[in-house]
Amino acid sequence: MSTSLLYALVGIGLFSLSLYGLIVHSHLLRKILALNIMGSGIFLVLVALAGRTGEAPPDAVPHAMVITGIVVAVSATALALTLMLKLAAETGRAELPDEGRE
Amino acid sequence: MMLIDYLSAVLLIAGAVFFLAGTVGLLRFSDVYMRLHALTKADNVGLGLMTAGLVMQAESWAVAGKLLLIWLLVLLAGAGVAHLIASGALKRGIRVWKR
Amino acid sequence: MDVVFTEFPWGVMLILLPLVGGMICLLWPRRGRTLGLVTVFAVALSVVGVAWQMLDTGIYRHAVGGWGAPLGIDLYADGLSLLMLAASALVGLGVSVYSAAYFGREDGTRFWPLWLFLLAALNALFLSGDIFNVYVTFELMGLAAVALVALAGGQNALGGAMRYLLAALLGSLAYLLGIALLYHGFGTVDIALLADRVDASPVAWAALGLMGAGLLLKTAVFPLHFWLPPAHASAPAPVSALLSALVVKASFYILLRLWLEVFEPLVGSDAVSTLLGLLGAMAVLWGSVQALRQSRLKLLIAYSTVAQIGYLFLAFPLAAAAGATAWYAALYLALSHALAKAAMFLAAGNLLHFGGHDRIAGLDRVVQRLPLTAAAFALAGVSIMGLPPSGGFIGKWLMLEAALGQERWDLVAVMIAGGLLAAAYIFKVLGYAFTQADVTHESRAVPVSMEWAALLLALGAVLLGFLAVPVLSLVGIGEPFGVSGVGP
Amino acid sequence: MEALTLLGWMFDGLLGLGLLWVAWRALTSPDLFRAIVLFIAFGLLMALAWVRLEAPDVALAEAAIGAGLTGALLLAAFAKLSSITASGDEKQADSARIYSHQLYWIAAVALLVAAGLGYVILSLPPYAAGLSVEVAANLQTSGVSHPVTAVLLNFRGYDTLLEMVVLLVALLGVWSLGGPAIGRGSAPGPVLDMMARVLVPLLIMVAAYLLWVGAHAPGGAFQAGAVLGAAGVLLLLADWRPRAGLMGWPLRLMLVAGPAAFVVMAALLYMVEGRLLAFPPAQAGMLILMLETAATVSIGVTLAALFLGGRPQSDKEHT
Repeated sequence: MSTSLLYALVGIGLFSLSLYGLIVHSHLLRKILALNIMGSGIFLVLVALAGRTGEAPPDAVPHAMVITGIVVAVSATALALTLMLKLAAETGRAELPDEGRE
Repeated sequence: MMLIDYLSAVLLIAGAVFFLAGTVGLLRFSDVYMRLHALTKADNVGLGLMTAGLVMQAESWAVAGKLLLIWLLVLLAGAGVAHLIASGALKRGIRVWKR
Repeated sequence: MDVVFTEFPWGVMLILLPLVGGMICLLWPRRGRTLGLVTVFAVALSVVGVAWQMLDTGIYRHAVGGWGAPLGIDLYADGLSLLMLAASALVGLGVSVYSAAYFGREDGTRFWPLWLFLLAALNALFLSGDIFNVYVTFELMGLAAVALVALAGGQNALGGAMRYLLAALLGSLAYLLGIALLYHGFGTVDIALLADRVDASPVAWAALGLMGAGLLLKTAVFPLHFWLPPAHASAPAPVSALLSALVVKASFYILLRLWLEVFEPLVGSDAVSTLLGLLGAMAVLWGSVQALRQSRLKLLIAYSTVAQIGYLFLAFPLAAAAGATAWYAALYLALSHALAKAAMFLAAGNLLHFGGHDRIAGLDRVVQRLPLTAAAFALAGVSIMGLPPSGGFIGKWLMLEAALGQERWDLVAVMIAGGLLAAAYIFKVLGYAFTQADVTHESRAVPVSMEWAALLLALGAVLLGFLAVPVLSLVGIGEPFGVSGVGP
Repeated sequence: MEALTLLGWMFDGLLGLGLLWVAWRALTSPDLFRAIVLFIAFGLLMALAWVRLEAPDVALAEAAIGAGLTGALLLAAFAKLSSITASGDEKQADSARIYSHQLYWIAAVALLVAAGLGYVILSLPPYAAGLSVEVAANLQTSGVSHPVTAVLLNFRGYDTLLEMVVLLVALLGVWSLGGPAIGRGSAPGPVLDMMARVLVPLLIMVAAYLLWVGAHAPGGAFQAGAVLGAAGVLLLLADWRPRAGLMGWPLRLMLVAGPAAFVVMAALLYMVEGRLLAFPPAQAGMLILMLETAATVSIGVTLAALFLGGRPQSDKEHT
């Protein structure tokens, strides 16, 4: 087994762990954490498998994609956190309200 | 291996010992102030020794300068942050541990 | 003049114009309304320009940066993309005219730049020929849409926006992992190249599973629709219209694109298409029943969207034998639903503005008091129910034809049941609209442009019933469904 | 990548396990504050993994954005949240809704996903060049000699254009929510003040260096922008606030500079070359550096503004 495969498998592990965490927790900050870890897992898969180039330097395209992805992730995180705070200020809880049926 | 290589190996190992000591302190000490003490003192010295060890292997003066700069920045950040944590803990009313 | 029109780069304008408009709106908030309207008109003109060029040249392709796939990103449009672009331009025009009166100065400064960036994301998505580029447009679209939902403020809208954001992000991440697998399995993210290279290997199956699941979540297909009703019902009316009409269609479009091209070697097996058809059928029934049970108008319309999305998925099991006809049916339904549902949400916005609430039982003789709005709702309803002569009718007729041709009586039954349930929930609303309510409320005048915007969109949905031949010949450009000639 | 030596094996294995373990603790730690701190530690371990995977650009971006700024955002949000909600609230809520048999089902699904995807990863061929050959072949005409920068700014520059807009839209969303900006705390104290005074000029210098070096070595607009953003965060923490007059159109102009430069460049190059963002090889290096400079300023200011939160008030808002 090569370094590439090892880290790619770790990435898959992170994806699955955070999928579990995302569903199980109801606190919004935890859901946001889980989504961030999930993103990191995917980035790890992308970059790790880019190393399957033998002796040559790794493929740069996935590296660039991951940098794009990291910026997108921080944007989404900032919006999600602000939304969470606003929601908590309205309802007093940092959780999703029960199904919006009145 | 030349003498300089032995010297840098000794410095690196000595640095690692300080890191180990700092880590043990972080885990074993009983309140936040003592842990900070262990961490900052040991890490600063540890990193200093490691930097010294690495500077001897540096291929150019520019690299050596960058390494020294890293050490200085860590010193500054470490000292500043440790101060902030300690004063934050004091403000929150975390008591100093007494036997 | 003629040369200018045929040579002008309309395609890239579709992306650049709304981006520029959005940024100027941000720098010059006081002029947001004017800038927004001008930009959306210019985008609509550009869609006409692109259509004109494509009638001449067929497929539109533009290698950004001059590199070409696989190294660069290609913009790509065929009849399928053109239809989606046209839908977003038409709905965008109606919603913009409406919003010019709906949003006051303060809310307008927040609405216009976000809406223009959303429009840019939609156009970029429909023009993209690269799955990673699509991921970026998804994020742009999702963040803009969530921010727009939250404009309404208050507990419901914020909760709806939060739920929507989490669902959208999870969907995007599943899609992104699919991209990672496809890229490392086949060495490209260009849709056309992937279509050549993908084979029925484990990587392709896993990518199909991940991307399919992510896109189904984004499209709010039963049982992954949980996020849609709270978000669509609690957003400001023009935003609800945009979300239901366009944003959910965007992920459907990508799913269709991948299905037809990238995953073509895998979808020969029936299991996946049967599953999608089953989910579609459940969505039609569940969404319609839920719509019927609602007491709030906007929630009713939102659940109706869940049901109408279900129809689009009935095309998957039918397409194996019926080929293009099933896809034409789905697209016709998507287009007429976009217009009709936008009209409905705008009409609901008028009623909300008028009476200060959207309780269905509290609709007080709106037929006499807001005749244009009531007419808009009723006409949009005609298309949603699938009655002739309307776009919805053409779409459902084509779909029924495909189902009857294959003797898929189960799907026929679902379609008929869905139509009847739709009639029930729409007449429920209209019934209350004719009668006097127990409690009367104070009312506020509704600006004329808001009434006309809703009515014109609804008229457009009905008018589609007469335009089947030209519309379908436009969709046929570039043979997106791999079958030569127009279906009906 | 080289076959694993024993030492490499041990290091990678430990780091992999460490990543999984820290992620698991961050996801499940009953103390929310601890979960956030663990997440930041996770980000730093990720940066180490990127270095091992020969992805120094990603490592820089991860350390600055993934761990640094995201961590700062999370901690700031946590602090605001604690002042809004009662602190004991959280634990009850978490256990209230999920029953244990549901937990097993969810865990089973997650395990199944992991097993399936793991199998797929192992089924991939051990050697695949991806697009590295194409990238290398066209590097000459891209205007820069660092492959990652070439992909980000030239080959896939259109993605980067849209990504700049994503960042801007996130800030617009944060502003339109109209939450409170981070208030000015008590006096920052001499130590923080001194740190800010020393570090901020240094950070600006580092950002300029990263921007410049990106053309031929790891670095570039995003890393530079992130460092600039960190300088902004440090200033905000040290209780510095820009004059109100700067918070109106000057701020908005800086936010828009990056995406606007991209769009204008795309349109101009369309007129000259007939393609969006088609850099003529002779001028590509200079044009890319111009784009990156504008992008760096915008990224830095946007990230700092995201940290500040709510829309800053200016004297006379043009609304």
